[in-house]
Amino acid sequence: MSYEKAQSKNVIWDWLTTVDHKKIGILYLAAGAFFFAVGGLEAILMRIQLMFPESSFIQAQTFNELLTMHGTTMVFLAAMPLLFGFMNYMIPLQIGARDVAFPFLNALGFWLFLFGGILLNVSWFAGGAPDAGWTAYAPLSSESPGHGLDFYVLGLQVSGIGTLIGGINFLVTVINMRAPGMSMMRMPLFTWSSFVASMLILFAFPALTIGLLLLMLERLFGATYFGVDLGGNVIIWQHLFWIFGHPEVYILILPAFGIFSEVLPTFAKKRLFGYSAMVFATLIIGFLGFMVWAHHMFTVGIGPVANAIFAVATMAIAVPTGIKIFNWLLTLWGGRIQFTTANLFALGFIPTFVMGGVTGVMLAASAADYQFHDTYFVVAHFHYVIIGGTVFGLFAGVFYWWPKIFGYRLNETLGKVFFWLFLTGFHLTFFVQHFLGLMGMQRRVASYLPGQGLDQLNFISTIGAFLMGVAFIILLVTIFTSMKNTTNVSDPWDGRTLEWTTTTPVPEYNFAQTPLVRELDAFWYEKYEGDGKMKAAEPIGDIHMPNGSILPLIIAFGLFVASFGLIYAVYPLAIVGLIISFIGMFLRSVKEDHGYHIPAEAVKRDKDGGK
Amino acid sequence: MADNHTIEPQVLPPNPEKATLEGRNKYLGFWFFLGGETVLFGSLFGTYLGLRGGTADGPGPSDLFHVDLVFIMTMLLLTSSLTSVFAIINMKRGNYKGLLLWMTATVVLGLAFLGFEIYEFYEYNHQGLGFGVSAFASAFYTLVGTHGAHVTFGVSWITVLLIRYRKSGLTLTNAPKFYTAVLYWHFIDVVWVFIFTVVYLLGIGG
Amino acid sequence: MDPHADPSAPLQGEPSNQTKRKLKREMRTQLVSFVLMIFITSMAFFSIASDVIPNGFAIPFILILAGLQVVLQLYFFMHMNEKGTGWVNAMIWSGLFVAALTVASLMLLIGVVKY
Amino acid sequence: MKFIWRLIPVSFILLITGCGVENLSALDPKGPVAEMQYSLIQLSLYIMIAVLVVVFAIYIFVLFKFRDKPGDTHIPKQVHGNRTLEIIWTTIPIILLLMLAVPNVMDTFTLADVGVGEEAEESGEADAEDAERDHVRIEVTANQFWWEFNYPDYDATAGQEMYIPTDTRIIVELQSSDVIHSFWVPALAGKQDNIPGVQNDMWFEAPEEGVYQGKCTELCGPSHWLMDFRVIAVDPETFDTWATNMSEPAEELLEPESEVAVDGRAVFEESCITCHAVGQDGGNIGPNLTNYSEREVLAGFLDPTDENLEAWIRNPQEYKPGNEMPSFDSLTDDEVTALIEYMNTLKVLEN
Ligand code: HEA
Ligand code: HEA
Ligand SMILES: [Cu+2]
Repeated sequence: MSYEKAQSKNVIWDWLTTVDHKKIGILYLAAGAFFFAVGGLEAILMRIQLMFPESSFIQAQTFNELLTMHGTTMVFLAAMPLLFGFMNYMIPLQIGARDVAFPFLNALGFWLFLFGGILLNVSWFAGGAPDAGWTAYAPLSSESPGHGLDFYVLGLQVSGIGTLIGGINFLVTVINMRAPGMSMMRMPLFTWSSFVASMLILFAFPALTIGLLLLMLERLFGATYFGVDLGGNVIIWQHLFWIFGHPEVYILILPAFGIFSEVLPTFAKKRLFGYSAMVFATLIIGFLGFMVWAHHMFTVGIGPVANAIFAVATMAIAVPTGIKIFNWLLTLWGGRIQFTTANLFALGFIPTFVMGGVTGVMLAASAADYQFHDTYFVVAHFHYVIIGGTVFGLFAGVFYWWPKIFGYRLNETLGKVFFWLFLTGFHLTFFVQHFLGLMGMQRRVASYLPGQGLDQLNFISTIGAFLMGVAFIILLVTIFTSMKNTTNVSDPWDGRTLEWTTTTPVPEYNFAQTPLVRELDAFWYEKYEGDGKMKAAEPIGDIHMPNGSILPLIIAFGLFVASFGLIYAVYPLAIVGLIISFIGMFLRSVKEDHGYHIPAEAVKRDKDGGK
Repeated sequence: MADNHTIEPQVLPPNPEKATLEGRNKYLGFWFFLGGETVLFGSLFGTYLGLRGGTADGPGPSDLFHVDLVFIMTMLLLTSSLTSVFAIINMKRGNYKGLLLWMTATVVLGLAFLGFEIYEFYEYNHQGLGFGVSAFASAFYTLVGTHGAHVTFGVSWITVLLIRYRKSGLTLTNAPKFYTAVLYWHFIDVVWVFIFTVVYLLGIGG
Repeated sequence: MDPHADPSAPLQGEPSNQTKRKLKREMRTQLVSFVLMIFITSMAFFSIASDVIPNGFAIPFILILAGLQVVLQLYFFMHMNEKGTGWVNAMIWSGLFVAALTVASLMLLIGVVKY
Repeated sequence: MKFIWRLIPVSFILLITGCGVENLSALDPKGPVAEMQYSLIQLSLYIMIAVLVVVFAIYIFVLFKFRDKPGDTHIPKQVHGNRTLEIIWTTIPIILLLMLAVPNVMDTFTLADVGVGEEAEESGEADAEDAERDHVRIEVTANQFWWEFNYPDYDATAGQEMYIPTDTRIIVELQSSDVIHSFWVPALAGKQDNIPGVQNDMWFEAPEEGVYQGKCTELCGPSHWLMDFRVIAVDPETFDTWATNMSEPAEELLEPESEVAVDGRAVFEESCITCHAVGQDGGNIGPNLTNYSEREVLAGFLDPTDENLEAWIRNPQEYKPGNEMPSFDSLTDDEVTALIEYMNTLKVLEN
């Protein structure tokens, strides 16, 4: 393809075939937001059912489907993709790169995730969603009737491959594509934490892949791993799931930590306190994250030695996390703190997450966990860390980066209303759940009996959920009513890092000239120690760009089709699907495609402002 | 094809697979992928080891395994690793023919291995070790079968490369492709070493 | 490298003498590794196949042999011994670490025996 | 907003002082195991409150002191870090965690040691009589969605309600006949899982007589939320009577009192006995009914009134979807009345 041809693509076709990390980032954000609304709606339905004892708003079976889909959707289809959206958009900009390492695979990762997500949700219309919890413990999952769990297995498998591809892509991007001068220890923390999260993805997802493979073979092809009668063992699934599952929660939190580490310094106008300690703590959290998974299995009966070891290992994670918390506090110390919406979320995060974190340490006490386990105390813990950490991080990121990504600033007044409503609703919903759990309310119950002292607190919890729902709608309103704020969008917050040095909208090649990085917080350094402009590492020249391709979509679509074939045992369909995928891959590998060049003149023209 | 530039032959760099940014990305990304594959096979090995006692009155390892056969398979795979090493050395020497030749040898050895494996599965199935007969059976077929699937994929991948690039000569695009395919092939061999030891030898011995 | 250089152009010419020497040396190392591998595999095989060696010894022995062989593959056949493979080493060893934890837990911590 | 955060420590104090319904709440422990766990919870809570206080204090101070004031445009000093501080906030948490980790490890081992295990008995550490008096061993089998309690030393089996003697070590051997369940009696002890193919042992004691609520805490299907049970602690003599009577052959034990009840018994033997046992006779697809009329609850959660029983028999799926019991629509009203009459005669403690 030539430059001219690349310029004149039809809009829809352009988005379907895009390999531009910024567009893919936006696709991730859009799909993630959609699934967040779906998962949130499911949560609200559950909360309505739990508003009163013995309520019959939703049937027990449907409730189990809702809770499974809520957890699965939120974790795999909302939180992670939203993070991926920011990672995709921001990592190359933050390290001064023109693109990610594997643009084609990047697109493939997105389409796999999207089709996996759609597949999972099709189950609602195909006779029932999965109903064994997001953890899908065997043998409940392996023997669950209907097709719900088949959708779970294949949906997660397809989207999981997408995630794995994304993870590898980020790893290589960070290692190989950094601008001159951007050493590892000058990388912004968001990039660092995304890098560590990608490592976790690389080593955690394969365990899930195998877990899902086993479950699929058992459910669809007559294998037996979990069937006790034939020598199986059901605990194997739990190990495989949690060897993936615990790192997964750090995959969710680390990039959010990264966002806070961008937002807090920016709005305190102070360099991040203890940068190298922060990097180190992130690495330690990532490492320890692999050695604690059995804290989800304290009641399984693996023995006291094992329980004790995993308990102590789990507690150890509080140390590096504490280091981060105190570093953030000290970043604020002596700063000039501006209470923008983005910063409000970052500030709201600190106390909220610490509360969730310390209940985590309580859970880590194995002997006490015998009481906590599988009660609402656990539900409270993980919503405190996930919402107080990941979701607040995402919202902070939304308000912080929105101008750069979408070219307009979100209304601050509405934003603040949204923040306060969400924060209040959040604490209302989940604070009381600590007590519910200890007072005898198990999790994953479709309802509860009256007379157990659980009624009031459940009612309060539901009211809180409504507040969060209203808050979310206000966010949507904010997004759609702020579009006129198109001024001051290149560097609205007096930013510190490279993404703010680009023009907005960001040109497809990101940087006309690759920047030369001279310090941590490169842009801030040039502003206050230099002349306010980045030095260039190269003269303006032709810029090489990859060609768009429809093949990623086709490959993902093939797997989508094949999944239906497997679920309904229509093997010809499965084969057709696989053939579609393989043809896609085949074409990709035999057709050499070296992209095209944007001529230097065009780059210059862009740079001087006029088109 | 590149826009309006004539094709001029280029000078052979010492490591053609890493001479371009694309090549370096591919190289590193592929290694990371192998890191993930390590965990993938680790999970399968774990599952197998956890379940290998679960024969449920069906045939067990010592009833079935013919180590002699498996020994031959191991030798085939080891040798194919060596041929792929030769292929890469030839590539770095700029001897494209040699590369193709040794890669072809690799494919042939891989196919022979697969043939044995199919025969083996067929035989075990015949002796009453159906896929779903016992947890041991399922875990065994899943572990060894996943490896077999990797071999199949490796063979097809290399074959496609051989056909696609039969005439092109060594280029900066196909050097990384051949190189990563060879990495993949070595990795398959590494996994097999463990299968040979843990599944077969320990199956008989332990 | 010239940004417009065509990556599909055939590479021509001879490698430098230095490279040639290096390749020659490598060839030798690889052959030695291969012989070692064959030897190791055969040892493992015979220590099990011939019932001479008691299992208590043979089992750890063949596991060590397998480990040895993997190191040979990784460091010689796959060149993890070369310079500039820091990340590669980090990733593979991390993978092995996680895999080892996985295997250990699936063998030991599945409720059958309580530790 | 500030007031919410002030509320938080206040509510934590509420938590320590205990709340919740008697004999259900983990915050109101009624036996040594639950007490041990409760003190661990309290200990961890104090530590956590200490952490929260420190973090919140710094946080609130910082927010007030360093907020952006109108007109202020100064650029703060760009501080890199501070070695001493780093060391402090690495060390103090480690100490705090050790304070929690050590008791936790000890408790974990104490709880895992059922004490009078089979090995102890076999090795003669506990002589037979001692073992008899000191502990009661109960096999707990969880089923979708009911509980079976089997007393091997008494040859007795009970459904849904587990009688135990006070002041005696109870050793439960947890098993499952289908999917994973989990055995939890918050006021007496934390939970352990009932796992198919695996056995978990756990011990606890109940010093006081009373009825303790138990729950299944592992998602096990649509009626998971209704898979409640009761632990009924009675004095050791009563327990002995109960257990002995439970195991006695049905004939001697339960002579129906009225003629209707005799008819009812016929209906029972026609329709119910393949699944439900009375005394030693009958299946174990459903709960044992030997002491039905002394039950606290019907089907684990309903009031055991005649109306509820009838409604249950006629349509159990409506109450507990997914359970194994078929509907007995076909029974006539008379038959059902007789059946209920008969079931109301089923008791073991008053005989
Ligand atoms: C973003 C996600 C996230 C994060 C970050 C965490 C963080 C932690 N989690 Fe959580 N967790 C989940 C998500 C998360 N968790 C989920 C989803 C589940 C349930 C899954 C399911 O069953 O469905 C779960 C369940 C769960 C359990 C199992 C409970 C059970 O089922 O019985 C345990 C037990 O140990 C645990 C512990 C911890 C610990 C110790 C941390 C630590 O990382 C927290 C560390 C942070 C702090 C401690 C605060 C800051 C530190 C200081 C201020 C220093 C000083 C502190 C001390 C000295 C204490 N978590
Ligand atoms: C990222 C993870 C994440 C997030 C963000 C949330 C968010 C929420 N969750 Fe959670 N949750 C989990 C992960 C998450 N959850 C997991 C893993 C489980 C365990 C599942 C299992 O046990 O298997 C769980 C379980 C769980 C339970 C326990 C269920 C049970 O055990 O029975 C409850 C109950 O209150 C709950 C509630 C909520 C609520 C009220 C929110 C709120 O924050 C949601 C807020 C939502 C919104 C604000 C959006 C509202 C949408 C609208 C208003 C519609 C508007 C739409 C359009 C205009 C198109 N969740
Ligand atoms: Cu965890």
